[in-house]
Amino acid sequence: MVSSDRWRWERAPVWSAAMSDASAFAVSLSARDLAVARGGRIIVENVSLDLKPGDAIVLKGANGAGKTTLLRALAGLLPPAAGEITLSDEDARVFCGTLNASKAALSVDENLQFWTALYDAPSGAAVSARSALGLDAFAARPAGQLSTGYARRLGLARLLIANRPLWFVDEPIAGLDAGSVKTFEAILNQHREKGGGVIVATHEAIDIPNARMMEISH
Amino acid sequence: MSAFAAVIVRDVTLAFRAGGGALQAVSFFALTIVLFALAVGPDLSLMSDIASPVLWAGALLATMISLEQIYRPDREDGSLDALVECGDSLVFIALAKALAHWISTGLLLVAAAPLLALLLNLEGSALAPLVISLLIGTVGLSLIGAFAGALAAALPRAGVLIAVIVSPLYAPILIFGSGAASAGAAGDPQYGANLMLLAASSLFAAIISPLASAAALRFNLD
Amino acid sequence: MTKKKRQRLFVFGGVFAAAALAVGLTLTALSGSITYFYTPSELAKLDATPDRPIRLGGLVAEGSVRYEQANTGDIAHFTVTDGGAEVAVSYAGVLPDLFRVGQGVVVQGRMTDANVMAADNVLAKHDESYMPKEVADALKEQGLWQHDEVGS
Amino acid sequence: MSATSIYEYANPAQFERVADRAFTLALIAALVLGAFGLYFALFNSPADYQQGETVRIMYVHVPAAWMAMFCYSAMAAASAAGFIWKHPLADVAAKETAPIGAGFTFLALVTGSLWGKPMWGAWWAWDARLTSVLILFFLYIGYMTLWRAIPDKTRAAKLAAILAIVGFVNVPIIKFSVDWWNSLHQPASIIRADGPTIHGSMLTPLFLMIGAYMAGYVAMLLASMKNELAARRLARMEQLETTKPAGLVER
Repeated sequence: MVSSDRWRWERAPVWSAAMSDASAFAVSLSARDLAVARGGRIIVENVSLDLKPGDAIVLKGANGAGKTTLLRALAGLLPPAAGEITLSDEDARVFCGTLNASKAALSVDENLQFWTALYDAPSGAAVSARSALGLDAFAARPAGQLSTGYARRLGLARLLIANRPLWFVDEPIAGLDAGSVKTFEAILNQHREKGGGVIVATHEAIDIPNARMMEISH
Repeated sequence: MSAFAAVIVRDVTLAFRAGGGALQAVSFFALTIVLFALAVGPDLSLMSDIASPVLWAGALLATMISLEQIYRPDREDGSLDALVECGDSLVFIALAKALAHWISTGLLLVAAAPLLALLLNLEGSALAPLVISLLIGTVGLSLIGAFAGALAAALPRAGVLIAVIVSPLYAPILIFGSGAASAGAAGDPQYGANLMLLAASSLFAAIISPLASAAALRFNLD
Repeated sequence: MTKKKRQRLFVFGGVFAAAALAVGLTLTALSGSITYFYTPSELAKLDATPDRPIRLGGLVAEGSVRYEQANTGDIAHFTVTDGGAEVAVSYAGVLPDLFRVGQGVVVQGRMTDANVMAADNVLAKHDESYMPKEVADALKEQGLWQHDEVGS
Repeated sequence: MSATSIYEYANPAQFERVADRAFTLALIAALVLGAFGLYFALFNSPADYQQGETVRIMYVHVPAAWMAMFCYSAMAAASAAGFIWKHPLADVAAKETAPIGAGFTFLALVTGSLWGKPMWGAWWAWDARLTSVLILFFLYIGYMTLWRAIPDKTRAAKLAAILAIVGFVNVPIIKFSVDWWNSLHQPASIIRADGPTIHGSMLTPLFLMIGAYMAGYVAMLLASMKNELAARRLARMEQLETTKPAGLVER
C-alpha cells in the first residue's frame, strides 16, 4: 500500500531535535477575567485560568453551556468579548474541534502531507503521526470513506503534525473505540511529558492523570 | 513546500476531483454561450459583432457561480481553523486561495474561450485580444470573488448573495476587459489603454482583496 | 523575527509595489491619445480614409442642414465642421431633439468617400451648461454667445 | 458588573436622550428647508435656456444623487468607526443608513430618467452619471442583503462593515470605469468638459433642497436607530430570563 509520493517533499528532519528540547515547549497561557460571547450574548464570563507546561485541564459543562466557545477563545480563534489572554509564543496553540479539518476528497496521506506543509512541520511528521494513530492501513483511502472513528483519528493526527505546545481539543474521543481511547490517552501523556499543556472539553470519562477539573455553571 | 504553495496545490487538486468547482464553471460558461446563441438565432454577422462582449460576460458569470466553493467547504469541514492558526499570515493564505481559484477556474475559462468563440463566429483578429484580456481580467475576478466568498463563508446557500455583492465590484473589470476585447478586435488604438486599465484593476484587487478577505475570515470562525 | 513578521513586511512591500505598478499603468493608459473621435481636419490629414466604423466630432455647419424625402423615411444631410475641414454626413434616422446648427455633434459611421460619411448614429451632446433664457439673450447682445439660437 | 450583552458596554440610554431632541430639530429643519427649496425651485427660478421647464427636475435629482453618495460615504465612515473604536452604535448607524441611502439612490434614478427622457428620447440612455448611480444602488443592495443573510447580528455588523469599506474604496474606480465606458460609446460634451456650469440664480434652490435632504436623512437615521436599539433590547430581554452568563468553577 503505497502512499502517493507526488506529495512528499524532502526537508532536513528537525523532528528529533525538537523532541528532546523540552524548553521549546515550555509555553504557558494565562487568561484574566475572560468573557466570551456567542451571537452577541455573553455566555461565559469572569474566567481566569493558567495553563503551565505539563498541565491538563478537563472542561465540563452542559450542552450549550459554552464549552466550545470558551475553548475556541482560549485557542485564539475567537476574539474574547472582554478580558485578555497572554502567552509567550504567538504560534504555540493548536485547536482540534469536533470537525476533523480534513478534506473528504483527499486521501489520508494527502491530508497529512497538506498539514505538514501548512504547519511547516518536518517531512517525517506525516508518516510518524499516521502510524502513531494506527492509520497506516488507510494511507491511500479518501478521508471521506473512513469510518467515524478513523476519521476522528485523522483529525487528532493534525495535533501531532502541528507539533505545538498548547493543545485545545473538543470532544477528543467522540466515536473512538476503547483501544483508540487508550492510544489517545498515551499520546496526551507523552505530549505533557515533553512540557506541553492541554485543555480538553468532553462529556465522556477520559483518564488524564492529575488533570484539573473545571465546569461551566451558574 | 510553504503553506502558500500547499494551499494552492490542495485547492487545485480538489477543484478537479469529484464535486470540484472547476468543471462546473466551464460547463456553465459553455451552456451560457450556447443558450445565448440559441436566443440570438443563427445570424452569423450579428453573432460575430457581439461575440467578444458575450464571451466576456459569460466568463464573468461562470466565475461568479464557483465563488461559493472557495471558503464555505473549508469552514464546514473545520479546515478553516487550521488555515487561520497555521504559521503563515492569513493575508497570504487568502491570496493563495484566490490564486488557486484563478488557476483551477479562471485559466480553464480562458482555455475554453477560443472553442466557444467558434460557436459565436468570432473573427480571427478578435481571438488574441479576447484571450489576453480574459487572462488578465480573470485574475481580478478571482481575487474580488474570493473576498465575497470569504464574507459569505458561514452561509450555507450563499450563491446569489455572493453574486449580488460581487457584481458592482466586477463592473470596472468587465468594462475594461470587454472594452479591450472589442477594441482589440476592431483594431482600435484604445486596445492598449483598456488592457493597461484592466491590469491596473486586477492589481488593485490583488492589494485590497486578500487584506479584506483575511479580516472577513476572522469573523467567520466561531 | 518570526515568519509572520517577515511575511507582514513582505505584504507591505507587495502592496506598495502593486500600487505603484497599478498607478503607473493607469497613467500610461490615460496619457495615450484618448481621442475617441476624429475631427474633420484630423480626418483630412489621414492619408487613407479608414474603412472601419469611426466617430467624427464637430459642429453642425451654418445652413448645411437639409432633409431629403426617401421611401424609407427622410434622410438628413448636414456638414460637420471644426473650422478647418468639413465632412458631408448623411443620416437616415431620427435626429436627437438637441440637434441644431452650431450644436456639437458626434457622428458614428463609415466613410463612403474622402469626406463623405454615411452615419448610423448621431449624438447631440447636451453641453451641460444650465443658463436662464434671459442671461443667454443678454450674452448674445454683447456678442459673447457662441451658440446661435435656432427655434425651440 | 455582570454585563449581559456587549451592547451594555455602550450606554444607549445617553444616546436616547440626545436622539429625541436631535430628531425633532432635524425634522423641523427638513420641513422648513424643503418648503423653501420647493418654492424657489418651482416658482421663483428661471427656466433653462435650452431645456426650459424640464430642468426643474434637477432640484430634486441632483440633491438625491448627491445624498446617495453622501450616505454611502457615511456608511463607510461609520463602519470604519465601528472597527477602530469598537463602538456598537457605529454599526447600528451604518446599518440604518443603508436603506435611507438606497432610497435616495432610487429617487435619483427615477428623477434622472424622468429628466433624461426629453433630452435623450428614451427613459434610460446609460448616461455616465446615471449608470454610476445605478451601480451604487447595487452596492447598497449587496450591503443590505449581507446584513439580512447573517443570523448572528454581531458578526453581520463586522462583515457588512468590511463590505462597506471595500465598496467605498471601489466607488471612484467604478465611477472612472463608467465614465471611460461611456466615453467609448457616447463621447462626453465636445465643447467644454469642465463640469456643469450652473448659473447663480439656480444655485439657491439647489442648496436649499440639499439642506432639506440632509436634515431629512439625519431625522430618519435617528428614528430608525432608536427603533433598532429598542428592537435589540427587546430581543435581549426575551433571552435574559432563560440564560444568564455562566462562570467557570474548579471542582
